[in-house]
Amino acid sequence: MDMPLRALPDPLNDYRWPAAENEVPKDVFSRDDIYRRELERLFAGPVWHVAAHRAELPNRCDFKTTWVAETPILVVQGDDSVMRAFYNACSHRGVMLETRRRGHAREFECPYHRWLFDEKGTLRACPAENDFIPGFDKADNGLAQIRCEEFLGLVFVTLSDETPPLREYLKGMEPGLELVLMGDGDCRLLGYHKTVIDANWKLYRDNDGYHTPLLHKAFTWLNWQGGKGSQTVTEQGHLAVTADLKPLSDTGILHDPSLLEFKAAIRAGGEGPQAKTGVLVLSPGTLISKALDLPIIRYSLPKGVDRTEIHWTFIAHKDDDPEMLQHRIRQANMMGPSAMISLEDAAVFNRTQKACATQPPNTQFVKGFRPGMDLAAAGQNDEVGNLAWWEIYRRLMGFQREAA
Amino acid sequence: MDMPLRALPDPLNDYRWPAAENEVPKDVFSRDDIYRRELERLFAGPVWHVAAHRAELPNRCDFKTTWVAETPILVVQGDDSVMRAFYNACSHRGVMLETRRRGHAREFECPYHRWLFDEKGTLRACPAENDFIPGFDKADNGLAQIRCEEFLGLVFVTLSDETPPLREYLKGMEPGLELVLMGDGDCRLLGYHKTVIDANWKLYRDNDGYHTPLLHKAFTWLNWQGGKGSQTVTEQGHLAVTADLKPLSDTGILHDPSLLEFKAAIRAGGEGPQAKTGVLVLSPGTLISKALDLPIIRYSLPKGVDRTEIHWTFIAHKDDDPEMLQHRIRQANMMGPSAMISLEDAAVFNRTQKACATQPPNTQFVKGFRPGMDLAAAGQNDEVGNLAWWEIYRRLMGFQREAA
Amino acid sequence: MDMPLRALPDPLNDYRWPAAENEVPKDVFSRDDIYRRELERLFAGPVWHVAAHRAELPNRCDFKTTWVAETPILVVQGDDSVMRAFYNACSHRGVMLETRRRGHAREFECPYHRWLFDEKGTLRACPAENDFIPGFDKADNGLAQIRCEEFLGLVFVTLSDETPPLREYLKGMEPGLELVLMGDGDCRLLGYHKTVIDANWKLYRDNDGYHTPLLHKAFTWLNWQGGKGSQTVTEQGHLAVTADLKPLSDTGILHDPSLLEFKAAIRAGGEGPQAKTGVLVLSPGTLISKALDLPIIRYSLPKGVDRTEIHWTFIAHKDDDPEMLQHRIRQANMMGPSAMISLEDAAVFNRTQKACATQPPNTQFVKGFRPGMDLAAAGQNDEVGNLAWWEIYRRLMGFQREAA
Amino acid sequence: MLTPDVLQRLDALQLDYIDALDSKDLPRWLETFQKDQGEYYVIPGEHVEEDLPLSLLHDDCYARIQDRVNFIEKVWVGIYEDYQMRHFVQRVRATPGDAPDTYDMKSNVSVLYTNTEGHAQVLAVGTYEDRVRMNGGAARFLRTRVILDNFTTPRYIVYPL
Amino acid sequence: MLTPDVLQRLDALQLDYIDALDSKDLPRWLETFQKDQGEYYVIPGEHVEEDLPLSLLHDDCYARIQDRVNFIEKVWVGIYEDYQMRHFVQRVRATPGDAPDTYDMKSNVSVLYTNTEGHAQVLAVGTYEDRVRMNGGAARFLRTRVILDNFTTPRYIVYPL
Amino acid sequence: MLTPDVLQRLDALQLDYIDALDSKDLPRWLETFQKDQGEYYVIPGEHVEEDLPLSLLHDDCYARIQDRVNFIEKVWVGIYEDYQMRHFVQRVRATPGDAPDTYDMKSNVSVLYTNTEGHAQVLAVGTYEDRVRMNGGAARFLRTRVILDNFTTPRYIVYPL
Ligand code: FES
Ligand code: FES
Ligand code: FES
Ligand SMILES: [Fe+3]
Ligand SMILES: [Fe+3]
Ligand SMILES: [Fe+3]
Repeated sequence: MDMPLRALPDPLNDYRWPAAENEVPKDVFSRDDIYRRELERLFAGPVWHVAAHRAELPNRCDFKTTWVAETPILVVQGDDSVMRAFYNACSHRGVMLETRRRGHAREFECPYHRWLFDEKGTLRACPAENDFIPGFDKADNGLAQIRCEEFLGLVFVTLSDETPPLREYLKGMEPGLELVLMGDGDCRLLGYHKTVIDANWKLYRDNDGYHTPLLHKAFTWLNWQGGKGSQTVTEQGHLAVTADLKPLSDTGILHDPSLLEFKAAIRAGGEGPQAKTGVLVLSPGTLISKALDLPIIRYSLPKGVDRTEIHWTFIAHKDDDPEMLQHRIRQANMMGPSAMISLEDAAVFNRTQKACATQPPNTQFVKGFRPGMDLAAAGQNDEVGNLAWWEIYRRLMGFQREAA
Repeated sequence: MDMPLRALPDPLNDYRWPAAENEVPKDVFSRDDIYRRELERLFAGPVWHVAAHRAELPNRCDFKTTWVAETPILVVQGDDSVMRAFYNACSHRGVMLETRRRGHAREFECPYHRWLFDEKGTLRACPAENDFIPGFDKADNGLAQIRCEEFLGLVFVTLSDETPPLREYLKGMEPGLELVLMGDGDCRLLGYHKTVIDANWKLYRDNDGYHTPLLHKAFTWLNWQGGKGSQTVTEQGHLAVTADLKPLSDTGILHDPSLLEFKAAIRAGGEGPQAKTGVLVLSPGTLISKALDLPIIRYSLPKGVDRTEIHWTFIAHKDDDPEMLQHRIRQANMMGPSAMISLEDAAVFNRTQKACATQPPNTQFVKGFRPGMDLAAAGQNDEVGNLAWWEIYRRLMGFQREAA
Repeated sequence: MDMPLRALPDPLNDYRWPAAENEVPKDVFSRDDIYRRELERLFAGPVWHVAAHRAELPNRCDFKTTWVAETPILVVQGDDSVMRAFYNACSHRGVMLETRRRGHAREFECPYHRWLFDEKGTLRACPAENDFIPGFDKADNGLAQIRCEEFLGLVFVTLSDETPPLREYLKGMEPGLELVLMGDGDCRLLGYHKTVIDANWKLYRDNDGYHTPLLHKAFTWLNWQGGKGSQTVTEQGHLAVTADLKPLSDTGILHDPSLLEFKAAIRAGGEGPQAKTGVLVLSPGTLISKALDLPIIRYSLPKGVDRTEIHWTFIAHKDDDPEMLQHRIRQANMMGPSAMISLEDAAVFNRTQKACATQPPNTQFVKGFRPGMDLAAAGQNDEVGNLAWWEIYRRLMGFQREAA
Repeated sequence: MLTPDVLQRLDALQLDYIDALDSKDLPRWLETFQKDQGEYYVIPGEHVEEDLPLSLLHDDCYARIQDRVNFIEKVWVGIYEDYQMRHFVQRVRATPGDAPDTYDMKSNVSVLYTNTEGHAQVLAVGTYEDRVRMNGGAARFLRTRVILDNFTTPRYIVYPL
Repeated sequence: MLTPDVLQRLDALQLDYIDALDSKDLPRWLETFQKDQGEYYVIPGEHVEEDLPLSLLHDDCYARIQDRVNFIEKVWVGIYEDYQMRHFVQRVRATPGDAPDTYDMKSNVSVLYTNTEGHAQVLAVGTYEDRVRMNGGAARFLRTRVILDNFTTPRYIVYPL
Repeated sequence: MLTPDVLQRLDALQLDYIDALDSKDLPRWLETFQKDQGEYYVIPGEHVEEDLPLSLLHDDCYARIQDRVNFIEKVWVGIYEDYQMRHFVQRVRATPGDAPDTYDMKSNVSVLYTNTEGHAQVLAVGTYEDRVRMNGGAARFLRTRVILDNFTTPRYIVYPL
């Protein structure tokens, strides 16, 4: 990542966004210089990224390592239960401090010269300190900390000082988050499905309600109807669709229809938040959903302009009884990179990436779009919900629109 | 591919071509910025590319997918027998429409939102059309079509509006094309040899008559003489060499000399076009040859600046009797990526690519070159035939010559 | 590699080096544009690279192929015993001339058109020369030669005319070189350990005496003490540390302590140069060391900005008796990419590369550093020895310091 | 130590399993499982290390395996980018199981795959932990657990491993 | 089911074949074919799918195989970039052939290769479809068909697969 | 030709060796060597070609192998980037050795490895040249030589191959 303080004159300054409000240029998915600018303006910019859920590091002194694009991050639960995030690099000569994915550690020792940090990032010891540069102070040489806030167990980080406080950033998404995180976000980790898509990270977040019943043939094949629902679009470009995914009425097509039970809804008598289903897109790149009894956080980790790792993270509620727990584990067959009603998404994203260098140069969002419309008023099966985000993206990236 | 309408100020504007007419800079094979400019000015520029031969999609509603550099192409034979070419991308949100290599299809359905196109590219149906952006008209939303013309079954495409008509572009190559395509181009497909060379695509087309008897040791080893011939160089930089590749007079070295029979020539009594052999380079990057009884189209598909896929495409004439058909299949041992007298070419191209960053900075064409010569007058065993093309290349790319 | 004569306006002109003398920016290890500039200014600039040791091509007409970054090099011992270096590319159309790693050859024949060069690079024969461009002279068309000088059997090359003579360049390193090359450099080759590190080449040369006893736990585990020593830093940024690596006093921890005998020292009665141990860093990127009885040359060959091949080259003295020879072969278990006390280095370099895009943006050298100090006066266990080199690097690369 | 005959029948079952998959003959693959009893799991290696309960594919009853076959053959067709697998297995251990006529078997497995453009790569590597029932002559899987070393798969998995 | 003895001789032939190739001992490779009868083909997988008649290597008589050996050893030397192959085969099926003393065998095969700089990659993956004659003790290939999954080879093929 | 029984015991030893390594059970790996006699070498293929005497790993006595195990388990811990190996071997030849009760064996070997982020690649490919002693029922390696085709390893080697 280029450090912001060394900003270069950038030929992208002449880049023009299409005039039509419902169009997005295809080359934002494929141009390497755009990806480089995203690293600076977006990933290191005034946005919050979901780095972890407390369920992944449930105990004091648990940690998780992850990435914000090319920047390695270390998230640690302090012995005071507070979540903290650090650049995952020794403050001396920059060795990646922790290489394990998750774990438990009271201290982090850098192997190179054995500087020792505690779980709050404080530099505790460094060999031969008395021979260091005059004025060296351990207190100035802790791990570089990253802004970190928590909501319903979700651990958010931002690399920028200008990002608004988390609650402001999330405004409007609270009900959706409560729904998908089962009320209080008091969760335990079931595991991960990790995979690579050969597509730009923005394709992954580009979600619409238009495609759902059309791409995912399981719905028609099983004669499985979605229920009524609603869509929320926030100022920050977040999206929440709470279309009900009703349990399947057994049509005899599945040999094992029990998989698609909506156990929580049944238990709740079909009423209340337990009986709801929802999918949220948190800008820039995290999806969180609960389909039937299956809550999932999907981290999208860009690995270059045309490659993205998706970490599907499956959670349960801490209060689940064994039956519910087992049910959620079974229901993971329904959604995931190789699952009944989501395998198709990766296929479509990969196929879009391959066809970036084609005419016309822009993709178009047409379903439900009206010029000058209030994007927040988009319907649940529209595809315009994403346009609010694209406008934020355009501005963050400093791209001007072509004259109409 | 960067879309032309977003052209950027380009540091390549200062690039200088060597003054000497017989020199070519080595870094045109290795510089990524030059490759990027080629995508715009050359591959999307005023040239015709061979995308297919009718033999590969012989029936109505047959299709073939291929690439013009990074642009995916769909070639379809309409139910009216007309060949058409399209950008292989859904007109909605750009999903690659067809992922199979070849096939038969009356309709192309995009999986994402199930828009449906017919074999002429017309948008036939799109779910929920009544909720689309006001003014949406299916007639405006067919597949983006690509200019496409045919000659002797060869299907040519061009991405530019400024390309001259095909017949004009091919001027002077007609006799050569008739020779290698066995008169009328009424062919059937035998199959492909596909391989990767670790070399720039321009090395692959950089062919000369000088190397033939020297690189390909089979000729000396088998005491196999080339016959008389001639060379044509056209204004568009095409090249045709019709040096006879005479059948081998059995010297007892091969255990199976039957492979190198010239069956068509024998049948024709050694006279006429059937008894001729030729190799054509069609600018920018297609080779078509008939060596003895073996007609081959070689597509070179760039996959980055230093990697090229070569699709050797073997054809027979539709009127071939079984004996001739079998003979051609056997004779494929003679030419191809792993064949008796062409394996060496790939080795030489790979080895040249590895040595781009060396002094002197230019390669030189010396055999048969005279300053100020008429390049079209080059002899069959010269290496200057390519210089006409290099001059076209230089101009298309906007590179100025150094002062002499 | 971009040829210098086609220099482009470079956005790196605005790049700023940190003001603090003990800091190095992390992005010099990861930015591709910086790597490209290194190819021009550093690898093709006024520095000497170790290309070979005479032990690798011990006989007349022996050759070795290698690389200076992206430039392929052919080193040949002439039939007059003189070492010569050439660009490994045919002078005609640039085919890599020799593809074997090492070998013996009186002549080099290019396969493409069979031009024939002798072991001094002279063009001896070219088929059909009488039909070449008028004025063609074989004498002008030999292999492009590279400046090449030898010291204690080390074969140095430089691609620049401005590099000072070798002896001047090496000034101050002579005693160190004599030590590690066992006096006269009259060596024989034992073999190679070759491996890839996923790190920038500059990390590999970034060596310090601070880390040695800390990173390499074998020392503490075996209770193995380093002896007294000294450090030399030269004007060219070379570094010599002659800290004694004393033989292990058997603590009963190793099952086979014989591995760590210092046979030469024992034989010499513990006195004189035989009893010394040293490690040298020759700018820009070669390490030469003798630890106990194990002399090693480490070539670091950059393969892109974040990938480096390390060729550990193990030598013995020509006068070694069989026992000493066998001992050196056994002692190779001690140092090498998978060896007892050096495996850890690669781990640390890889881990640093992964964490380039982190805050703070610079790494700091603190052990033994005093502002305004004479860098040449650094102690053996300091880490500031490298700063002399970093200053040379900064200037060669044309990077200005930020105002303090 | 198992008899050569038993080993050969275990291997034959294993080979039938991989050949069915490589031939995309999913009904034949289904048949290598004990009818109405077979179970099939693909488990990320990291879950074994970290003791996490989730699987990537989790067919804890025969009906689920049947449903999987139907999804591949009936639901996803025409959407996914197809590929050709090729399996290589190496039995490293085989022992009698806890129940009579059952055997436990561990094998190393690697799967190379080729995309539609003809390029090959590693798709999966790991181990099979199988439980087999010998019904007279015919061996059938009671349970197949694929432990996936490369838990971050290079593409979405369509076919069972 | 074939006897263990027959299977072992089939495997021995297969192993001799791959070891000869990996050792670049082409005369020994030639000897694994039935003299004056052996045939050898490498067929792109896409041709099998699309029913195209061409092969990549097409040695439809023993003389062609002999000529192939000669080209490698006498014609191409010093030109091609050399590489080291390493084959891995897994017999998935072996049955008696149509003619007496013949056997049909199908194996999965993968070939890794290492270039002169010491880096390894996948060269080829696919299947062998072999026909073997058992002449007393000595098995020989009547026909070897290599079906190449990765029909776009990562480099030009010099040695047989 | 060796008896099936001997072959099976040779194979069992080989499989125990690779399974121990893939399980990172180094004491079990050590046990596959003849106590106080076993030797272990990893030799770059280029050294065989060019007749150079050096090895990459050179354990010319049992004590060295023991020390290697200790370094992995006690010295390097927490420093190296860990990985998961998976071995595949294919015996291509086995013959009686020069000394009584010894056997020489050559096998092709490939090792795939997965890094901590879950991505797999080729780590090593080459051959094993083994010398085995049969002590009654228990086979042990007198000497294992790994000839490494890919002599430029894609990363530093921590575990034996
Ligand atoms: S780099 Fe971490 S202690 Fe020196
Ligand atoms: S992208 Fe093709 S139908 Fe929407
Ligand atoms: S390129 Fe070497 S002889 Fe022509
Ligand atoms: Fe979807
Ligand atoms: Fe040629
Ligand atoms: Fe070190």
